[in-house]
Amino acid sequence: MISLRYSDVEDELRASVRRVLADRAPWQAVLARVESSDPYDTGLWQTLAADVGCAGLAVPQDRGGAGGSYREAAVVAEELGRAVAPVPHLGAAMATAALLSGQDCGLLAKAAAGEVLAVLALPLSTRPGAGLPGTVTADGERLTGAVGGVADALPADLLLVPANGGLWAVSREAADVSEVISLDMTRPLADVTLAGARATRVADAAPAVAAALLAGTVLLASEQLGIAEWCLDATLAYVKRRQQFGRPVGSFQAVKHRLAQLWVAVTQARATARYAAGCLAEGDPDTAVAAALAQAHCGPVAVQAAEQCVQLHGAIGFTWEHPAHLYLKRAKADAIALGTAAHHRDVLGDLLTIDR
Amino acid sequence: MISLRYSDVEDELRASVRRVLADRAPWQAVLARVESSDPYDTGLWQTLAADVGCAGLAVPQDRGGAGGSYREAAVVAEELGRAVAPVPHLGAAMATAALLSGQDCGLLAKAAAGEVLAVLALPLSTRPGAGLPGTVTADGERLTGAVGGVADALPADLLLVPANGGLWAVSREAADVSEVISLDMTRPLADVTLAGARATRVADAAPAVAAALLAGTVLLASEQLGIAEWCLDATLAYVKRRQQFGRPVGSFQAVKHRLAQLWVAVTQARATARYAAGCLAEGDPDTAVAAALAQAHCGPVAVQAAEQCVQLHGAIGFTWEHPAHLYLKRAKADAIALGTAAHHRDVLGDLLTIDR
Amino acid sequence: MRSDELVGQVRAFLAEHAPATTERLEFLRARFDAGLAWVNFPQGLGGMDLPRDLQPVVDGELAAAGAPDVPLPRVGIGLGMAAPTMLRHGTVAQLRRWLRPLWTEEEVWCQLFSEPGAGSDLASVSTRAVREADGDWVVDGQKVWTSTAHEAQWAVLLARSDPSAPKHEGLTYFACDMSAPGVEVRPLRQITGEAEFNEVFLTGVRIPDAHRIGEVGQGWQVARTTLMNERVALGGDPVPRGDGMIGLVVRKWRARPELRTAAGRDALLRLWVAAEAGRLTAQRLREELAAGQPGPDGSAVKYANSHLNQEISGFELELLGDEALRYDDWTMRRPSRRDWRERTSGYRYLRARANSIEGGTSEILCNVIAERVLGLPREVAG
Amino acid sequence: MRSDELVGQVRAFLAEHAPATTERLEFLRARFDAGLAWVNFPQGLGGMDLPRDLQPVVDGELAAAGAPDVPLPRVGIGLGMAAPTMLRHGTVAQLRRWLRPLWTEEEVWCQLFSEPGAGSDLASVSTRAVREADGDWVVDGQKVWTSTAHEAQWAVLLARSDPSAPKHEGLTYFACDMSAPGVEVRPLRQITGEAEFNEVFLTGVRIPDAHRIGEVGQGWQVARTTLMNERVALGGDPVPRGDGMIGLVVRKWRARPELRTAAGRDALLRLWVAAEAGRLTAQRLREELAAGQPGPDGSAVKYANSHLNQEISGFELELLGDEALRYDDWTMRRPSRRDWRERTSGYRYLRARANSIEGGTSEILCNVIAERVLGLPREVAG
Repeated sequence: MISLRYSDVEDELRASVRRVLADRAPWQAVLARVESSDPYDTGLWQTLAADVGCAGLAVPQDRGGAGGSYREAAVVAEELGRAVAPVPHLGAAMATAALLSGQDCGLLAKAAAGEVLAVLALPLSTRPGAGLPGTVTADGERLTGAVGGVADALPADLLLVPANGGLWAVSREAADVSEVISLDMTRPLADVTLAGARATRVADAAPAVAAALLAGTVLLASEQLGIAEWCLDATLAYVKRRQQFGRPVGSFQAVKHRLAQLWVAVTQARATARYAAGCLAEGDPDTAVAAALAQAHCGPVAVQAAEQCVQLHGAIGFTWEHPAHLYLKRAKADAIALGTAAHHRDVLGDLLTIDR
Repeated sequence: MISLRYSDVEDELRASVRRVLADRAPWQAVLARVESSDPYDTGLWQTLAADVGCAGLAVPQDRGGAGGSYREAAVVAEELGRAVAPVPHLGAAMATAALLSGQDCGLLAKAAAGEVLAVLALPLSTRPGAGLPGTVTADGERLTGAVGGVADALPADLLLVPANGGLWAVSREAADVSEVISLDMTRPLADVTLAGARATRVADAAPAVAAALLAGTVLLASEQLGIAEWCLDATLAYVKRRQQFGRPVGSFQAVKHRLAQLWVAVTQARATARYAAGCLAEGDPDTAVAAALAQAHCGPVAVQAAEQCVQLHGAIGFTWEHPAHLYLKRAKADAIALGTAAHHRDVLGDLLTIDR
Repeated sequence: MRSDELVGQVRAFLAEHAPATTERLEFLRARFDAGLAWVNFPQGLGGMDLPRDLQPVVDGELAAAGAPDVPLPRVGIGLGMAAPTMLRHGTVAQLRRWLRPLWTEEEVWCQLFSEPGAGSDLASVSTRAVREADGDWVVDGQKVWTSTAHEAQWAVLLARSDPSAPKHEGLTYFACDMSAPGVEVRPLRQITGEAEFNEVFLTGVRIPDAHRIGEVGQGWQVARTTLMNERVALGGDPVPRGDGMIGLVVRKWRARPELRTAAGRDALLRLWVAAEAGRLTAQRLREELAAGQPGPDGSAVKYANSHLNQEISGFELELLGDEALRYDDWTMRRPSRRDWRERTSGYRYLRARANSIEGGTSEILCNVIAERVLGLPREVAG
Repeated sequence: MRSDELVGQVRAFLAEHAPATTERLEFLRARFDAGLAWVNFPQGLGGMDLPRDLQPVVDGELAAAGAPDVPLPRVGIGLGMAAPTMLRHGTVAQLRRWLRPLWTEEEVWCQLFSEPGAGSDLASVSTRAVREADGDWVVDGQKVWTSTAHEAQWAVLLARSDPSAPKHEGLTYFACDMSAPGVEVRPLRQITGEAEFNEVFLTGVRIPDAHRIGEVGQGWQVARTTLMNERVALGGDPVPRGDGMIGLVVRKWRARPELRTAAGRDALLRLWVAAEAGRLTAQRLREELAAGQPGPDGSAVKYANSHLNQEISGFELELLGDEALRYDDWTMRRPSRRDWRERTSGYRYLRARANSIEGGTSEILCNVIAERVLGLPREVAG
């Protein structure tokens, strides 16, 4: 049976990551960064990926990784969601999953060590199971075409591009990567254009992309859990402090009940996210169901938590100088990333033979 | 523009009907009756249909009616819903609408005068637009077949049965009408079986049934409004009176907010029900949209109101000796009668060209 | 004790008490005496002071050997609520007297807590317990919403022993013999038609002081133990995926293509997601409990389950349409067992309305979560 | 006056002030002086003491003749809130001074009510108004959440004139000249990126006593008139079917078959039903008002509309998918006009979050409905 608890090792990992993030990425720093010319915190990512070892958690030691598992990677995703940290962890994790599915050409070890940031060149909104995009074609070892709305491509060293049935590694310098004005400023997208870019084939596209999307949906659920947790905690702290009508806002029963209901939803999100991570880590046959379930549940919970966070902060939560909007935008973008909840319900229906 | 207000005449009609119902059908009487061998109050129906003139409201004076309109008929439906009165008004109104669409053979005048109770032999769950059932066939002037789950057939004098493209009048005595144990005890259904029953053709089936279903959906929305109004009023009265923790239950903010939200929903239900009745009364080209809208909105509101009524009454609302369950059962049965809200949304999508 | 050692003990027990040749009650009594009833209970009281998560090891071995079941629903109040309460607050003499017949089902228990004027505000019960000169008690009052009272030998009873004390301090908790003179049980018919619950009238009922559980005036603290266990019990054990109310509706969906619509499929899948999320949450809670990390109590699971049951059963009716307009039986009767699977969709819908009332209304559960879990300020002075 | 007589008056006015040859401002001033601005206002103050539902007759005639519009959104606070407040509580001299330029847009108004510490609990404002020996006032404090403050000539201002009085009795209401020394307006950037609202700092701002509206200490009563009108204004006039946020999404659905799913269609139709029900409710409310049967105030319409806008805009993003992940412009700027139709889906979603906060939070509106409409007991002492 998949354990749904956090192990001691996972708790320790969480504590390390949270310490680094508290030090390096308080929300004021995140807010300042997202409007700067350098929206990703590559230094912070370097620390997390290489020093803390986050980049290689899901990679076995014999392939250059930390020999952890997706359970631990999910804990990291939860903390990164909690901090809306502007680091390319999702893109990196998906690329690593793609490389793991192929024959190792040395690249996996470098990615796992945090030496090279590889990112899968797919739109963030890609729906698992929807088939590979055909917008890039390979002519020999030269790629031409475009992929729009790619997450984490801006700070990448290497892009992994599906084309003609293969997955190709292209150096960032060989591609035109232009930043998109993004709803989620903490994970800005980029449009990638390739004009005869030199590329190396690293894997078959179909299994690599499928593995990447599966890992992505599982980790995204933990990120969404982290977002929801922060929003609930921040709202609780605020309503306990904020006084109106001579009493804390958090003493009003309607507010209390909404937060109790949100807590129930977050508690459920934790169980589904843990289950998905556990299944993926153990290669459980239920992983596809677990991943779709986690996305169908955690996406809406994160949005609900962020919306309540704005609402219960009142006017202050609607201002730029309060962190709530960073979470709202991340939550709403995440609800679209890798398929909406409605899409994942549809997938579940197929997996469970709840026929049309 | 369709007026959404109640006219003075309508207010007076409402007052008369409410007086009769308060006198003849308090909930204790309704509860006692539904378990008796005579679940319909035919005496009360006689008073309403003939004396108050409710049966002929939608029938022009030159065809034997009261020359009122569906606006007034909707007011009566609202009051009857408010009392969950065990009278066959819905069946009667649908039959009258069916007869209005055909050539008058004297029957319409009798039905309008409350002298004859004619009822359309269709399952209560019939979805408008779903096509005529083919379960009864005519051989000359003899009908054979069965129709299950017909509302208001038990007290009927005459059944109007669609068969072979015609609408046929069959005397109640010529049919086997057996009572069904029904979820809504205040409107028990019956299974109708015909074995070569003698019949008279009174109209073409298709336009007659379409007219009946349209009138039925419109009047049902007002009935649902009445149910919701009673549930809200009864709940308000109870939570103002009931003390727990040394204060009225209705002073707790979570309860107050839910009732405020319910009031908003009921207020909206009133607007949609009035609009549908007004459109039908005036033969407005928007009637089909208005009817589907009213069903899509009022059905769920009545259920919501009845469920909240049970919940906010606590344990007492779950007991047989409290009227809440009569409303809950009527509301839930009404949500299925003549198509669910989901069905009516689907219909609306087609009417509004919100394509699949 | 390791799990394989425990298996050895169970097998030794089975060797002495072969299920095939041992009479049911005799088997159950022997099982209790062997400490295999609830392994987490103390030695001599049906258990062996083992961790609770070893119980499935025992149950699995016994089931495999064809041992008789203990039908949990019928003894739910005794097993789920009275037993943990007396374990925490009762005397050894009380435990020895009551636990074994409770567990073997020889004595059914019920709960005399709620009153017409004390529902959510349970601490305001007004049933009086007056102490006589001989130290025993005489109880007068009316209780409601009492399941299994008509078949119970014993009741846990909350009564006001000191009307002059503040309301939480004037209560005392008793075990009441339901066959004592002055106890009258009347069926309370419900919206489903049946009488699952009762009104209980107590008129001059004598209760020996030896049947008092906990100190005089400490009844509220004792009752809270019962209530917390009630919510855990009503929250229910995790069921396998595809079981329960959602499984029933999914099976109908699969079996009857004519019911399917595109919008209905998404609605059903929403419910499936909610049910599975709830199921995993209950499983996670149980893991935390087994690991000795008691998370917040069962209130959250109970809260979520009641609303889920209500939504699923409401959906079932709209899915079935025509068929849902028919009911099976409005006759006033005692439910012989609560097998909701065999009743109509309408029964499930109506019965589910009580889920958010019985065992603490959803409103009270939200207060509990907000105040005890989230630390939000108390509002209710009561 | 009958509607055809009114048409005659409008035509006579048009004959004297041909829209084609009359300068805009001159035309508007003349229209005001002719009593055709708001026919329900008193004679001499832009109206003719006619029922409010005759205004569309005037507007229709003028529009048909090509007369200049009064762009309502920009003057919303003046027209929708300040004007009805001063009509009820102001002196004739004040009305004569302020109404015409307010209506012609020569003078824009804003509202200085909310403060960092006084949001929902508006009666706890702490901005001080101290009376000088000459009878005039000096005001100090900070206001927030103030739209159009940067382009306003005047503000309605709620300030505490007597800190020793109970909080609802120590307030006084003023008109504040925004060009007076000591008034500083700073843009307040919002989650949309733009600065639609402002913070306003008041430092030793002198206000003549002639600009006080209502009695000293009666500020709360005057402010309530403003707030009720604000909710009516934010609730919005009924729009034609198919307009507004829902119309925009329906048009996208129709135009882009690739976005359609079965579940999405039902979700969209749910929103359409909610929007249409809300629209008809607003229309019914207006009919009742026109018939002199004022129903419950605009709180219900405002409440329903804000949540509907939030749901529709949230749905739009999930419908659009990929495209919704792109934003148009995060630049901090003043919105020149609030045309949400031309912005991205993300802008609509983010801007709609404010709908349930501005002009009374949804929580406050629910309290208002529960207490003033449903007669439930007050809970808030404040």
